Amino acid sequence: MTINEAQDEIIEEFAFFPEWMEKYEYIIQLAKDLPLIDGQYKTEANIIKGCQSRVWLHPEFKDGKIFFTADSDALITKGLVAMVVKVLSGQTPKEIADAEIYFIDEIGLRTHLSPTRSNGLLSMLKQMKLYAVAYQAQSLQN
Amino acid sequence: MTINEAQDEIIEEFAFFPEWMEKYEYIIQLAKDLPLIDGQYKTEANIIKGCQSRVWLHPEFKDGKIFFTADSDALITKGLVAMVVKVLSGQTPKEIADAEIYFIDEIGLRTHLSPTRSNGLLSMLKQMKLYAVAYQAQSLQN
Amino acid sequence: MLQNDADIIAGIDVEKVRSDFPLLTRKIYGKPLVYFDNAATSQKPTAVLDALEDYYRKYNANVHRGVHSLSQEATEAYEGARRKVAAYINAAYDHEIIFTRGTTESINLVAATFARKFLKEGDVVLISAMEHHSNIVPWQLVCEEKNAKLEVIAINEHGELLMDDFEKKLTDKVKFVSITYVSNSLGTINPVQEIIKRAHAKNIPVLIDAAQAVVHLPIDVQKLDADFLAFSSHKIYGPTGFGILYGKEEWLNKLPPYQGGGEMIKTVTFEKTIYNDLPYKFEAGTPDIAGAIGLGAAIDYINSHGKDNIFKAEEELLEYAMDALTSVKGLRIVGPLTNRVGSISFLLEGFHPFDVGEILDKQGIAVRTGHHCTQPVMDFFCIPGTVRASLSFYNTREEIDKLVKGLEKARMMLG
Amino acid sequence: MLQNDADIIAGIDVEKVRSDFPLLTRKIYGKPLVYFDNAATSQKPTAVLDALEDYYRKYNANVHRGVHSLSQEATEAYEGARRKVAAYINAAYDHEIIFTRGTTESINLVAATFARKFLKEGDVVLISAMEHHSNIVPWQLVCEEKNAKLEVIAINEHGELLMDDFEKKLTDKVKFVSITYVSNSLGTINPVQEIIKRAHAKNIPVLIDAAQAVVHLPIDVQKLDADFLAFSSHKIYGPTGFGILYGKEEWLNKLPPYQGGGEMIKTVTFEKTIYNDLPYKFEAGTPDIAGAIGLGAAIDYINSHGKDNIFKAEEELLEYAMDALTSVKGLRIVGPLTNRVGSISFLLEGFHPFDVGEILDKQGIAVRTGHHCTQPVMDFFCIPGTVRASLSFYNTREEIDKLVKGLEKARMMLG
Ligand SMILES: Cc1ncc(COP(=O)(O)O)c(C=O)c1O
Ligand SMILES: Cc1ncc(COP(=O)(O)O)c(C=O)c1O
Repeated sequence: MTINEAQDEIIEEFAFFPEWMEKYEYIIQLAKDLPLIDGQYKTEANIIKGCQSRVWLHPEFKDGKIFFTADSDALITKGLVAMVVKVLSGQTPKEIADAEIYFIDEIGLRTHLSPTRSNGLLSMLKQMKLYAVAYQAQSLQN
Repeated sequence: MTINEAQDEIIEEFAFFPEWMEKYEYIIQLAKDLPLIDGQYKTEANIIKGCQSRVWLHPEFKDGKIFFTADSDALITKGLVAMVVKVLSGQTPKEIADAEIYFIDEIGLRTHLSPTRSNGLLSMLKQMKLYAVAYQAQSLQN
Repeated sequence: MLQNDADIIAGIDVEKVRSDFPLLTRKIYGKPLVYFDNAATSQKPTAVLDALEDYYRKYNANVHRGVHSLSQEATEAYEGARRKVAAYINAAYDHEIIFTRGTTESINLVAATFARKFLKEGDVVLISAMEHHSNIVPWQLVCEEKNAKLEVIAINEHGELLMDDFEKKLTDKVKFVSITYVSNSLGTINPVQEIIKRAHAKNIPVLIDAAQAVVHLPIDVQKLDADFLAFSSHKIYGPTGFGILYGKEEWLNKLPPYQGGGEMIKTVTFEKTIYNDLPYKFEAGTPDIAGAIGLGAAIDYINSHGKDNIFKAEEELLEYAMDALTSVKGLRIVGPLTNRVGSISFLLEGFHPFDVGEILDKQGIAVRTGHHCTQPVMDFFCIPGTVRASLSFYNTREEIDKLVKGLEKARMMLG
Repeated sequence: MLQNDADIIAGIDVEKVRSDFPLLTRKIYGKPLVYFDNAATSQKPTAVLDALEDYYRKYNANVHRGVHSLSQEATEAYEGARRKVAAYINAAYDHEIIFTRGTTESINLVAATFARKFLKEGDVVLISAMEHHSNIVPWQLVCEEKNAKLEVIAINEHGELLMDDFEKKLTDKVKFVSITYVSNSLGTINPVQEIIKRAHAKNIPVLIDAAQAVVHLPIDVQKLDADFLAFSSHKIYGPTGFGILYGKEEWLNKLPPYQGGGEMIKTVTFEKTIYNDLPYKFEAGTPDIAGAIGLGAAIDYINSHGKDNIFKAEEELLEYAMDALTSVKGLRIVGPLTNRVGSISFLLEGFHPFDVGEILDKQGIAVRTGHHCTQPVMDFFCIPGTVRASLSFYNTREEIDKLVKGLEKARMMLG
């Protein structure tokens, strides 16, 4: 599944929930279901500080692809983190670097992507892209 | 003539001029008619700097009364200066110190008395009162 | 439901008051807005908006030194605002009121000019552990520059100032005390009169950060004997971008000028510049004329209700809110239970404030979440932040009830 | 009279434009106001007043960090204004636009922070003899503090910068050049592009005071290659109390923060404070949200006419005014005859500017008299001040004719 296919799938899923409550309940469910990150990786180095919530992000590079695990101290952020990980994890560095994340906007949580909100999610996305660019440069060298 | 009688006389005179032009022409005429200050007293020490115009003021204390001569580089200010001198000159220090100058307001030139206009006239009035207070203190000592 | 009875408190008819504030009719996600972010910024009554319109439509002109009528009118209104502010906080002179951009700039002005002239290596500036960043960072900046030290009066677990600690830290090295009257994150009212008295006993000047206090408590700078006092227009029903620094004449005369430019000078030559008298010495550049006039209108508006009536109504609403909130399951108040005003910070035990805030927002309830620009307070309590509901006299008991219901929904959804 | 023809210039229909500015319908002493004090402050179009109203009535909230919807809306509008300003002066990045209180504060910010980090004893700051006090006094203050020297590029009797003198004074000791684009008292347009080029050849940064320029000339900071550029909202149809500092990213990153407080920090502890990224590093405290939105609306308004059309119309009006005024008996222009914009300073030979201004005011004509915050210019010309008529694109030829008549009446009355 490409990044955009994954995003479209989420958007479709959310279309089933006309009520904001249902959307949020779904996101919160995602957050609760997913033990996102291995305890050993919830380190200071892997922390991404937002103004409101914190996110932990750990990348692994395997077979030309990046696999992310992540977590957040805020539940709604964690749910969104879960979805972003679902969308980006297991893709190639180039695909991640070039990806445009639009599903959060589309499902009506655009404030989570607004730079002025300055919460952890946006910083996490930036960080994921930085990793992607770094791995890309690395693969090119090899 | 008391200070207030002199002021009222000016106000009455101005009542004859319903048009602003006539009022100003009268003031300007006053300014031109009166060689207000002896050249030797137009010194740096006697200068009162407003933001817009400068005023020279020279006091003389004689027989328990203060006699002022003055001048200004702006003609309208000079006309007003002439009237103020007419009103206050030759009065006792106490009368000058206690005087309330209302005629300028009444004849419709109140902006000349507004502290925010910060022109020379207001500073001159302040200076006249300072002289009066000084002479008053001096007379009390004697 | 005794809604009618409940909503006329201390002669304040809340429904009538609400109709003065156009924004309060807003809907958010289709629900009537419940605005509980008043500590961040207050809403503006029509009277203030009309004053702004009136200025721009009828007598907008640059102030001072203008020969033309428009400029005179603008100047009179502008200086009239200064007189209104002076009267509102009972300053001894109008020229003790300096117009600034806000509390933050007021504090920076004092910190920078005081430090330039009076702060030496090894000196101490004393603040408290519950200060807003705006009353921390300016002092950090000047202490760093002057190799002085910033000392901090501790607070207890109720978010109250430890007066013992104050006494202990008020050494001879202290050259300045800067303290908030009311904490924006905790709601604590500090004993500033006592603090000033003790500092003055050692000849130490005191700045009071009244950003939160001025809108909820009567302020009399002469009775307080404050040397400086700062607040922001936007938190007291006035326009954004405007604020006040009150300073005792004596102190303002002692301090060197802050910014240079038009207005703050008497004469300029390249060799020597003579600074203007108070208050202009500290007001460089074209001022925020509309801002001043707007704040003046806000003060008129407060006076039209009587500030004591407003404060009394707020007190009763706060009591109602504290009762209602403490009955919410798992809700923990962060801050004192009594002797407080304005903001109520809390946590829903087990839930992140950000999550709670977001779910409240979806129900049309505007609260603030996070550190509220008082990170050290959050660090002290070892929490990532709080949910803060801050009240104004235009809020109703019904709105408090909605908040309680909203919190219960949040608990249900997140739990 | 070809009134109709005359009043549609460069696609600008003056009568229609005037109806956008409510204040222009004012009467003064029963006569229609003729507003020629635009260099002091411009009038505001309804579009700007509506934007302010709209903000306060519909989405007034404190910006940034707010979890609730209102705060999001306010933040988006506020940051949208930054983008509009960046586009208007063609900044490379939005974060190169710092919101300040006005030109004066913008210059003070640069002077204070540059001096703190880079100015040493014996260094030279270079300004010109035609600077506004706001571009003199901030540099005097920092030069005094750092024992640096303020040097002044001379002007000639037409009020033009002497480029030879600039070249001569641009020594290796010069660490900063701060220069006005357009003189507010003389109307002179300075060759700032050339000045920047020569200063950059010696690696010296340049600040452009664009307070007067931005409303009459197209500005492209990248083409100019300016390191800093400052202007005020109130002079470009926007609200009072707001202004802009443009700075090259590289320079803004190099400078230390100016004021401390909310917004400009990332994290605060009493031990260590981490400053925020650009532009917030320089924006301490709650900003003037309405001010930003108002300036944004002013820029939209300009763009709706096309700035080139506005500037073209102003050029033609200026030409008309210069022709008309130079034909007035005994009138002496103070400043250049060509390569000028905005302000026309003059003297009626033999009469004090204050007298002339007062008699014009009585005829409903608002001009400014005095030194226009450029005392050194007046000292250079050995005059107590000038009468200054400053034009905007909403002024008409008919108004110029009234000014000429008004001056003739003044001469008659005073003569
Ligand atoms: C050239 C110039 N520089 C600076 C300023 C100061 O601008 P402000 O008073 O808006 O800060 C002005 C305005 O009077 C000006 O004309
Ligand atoms: C106690 C306190 N001090 C200072 C400030 C800063 O005020 P402003 O951001 O208006 O400058 C605030 C507002 O957030 C505050 O609550």
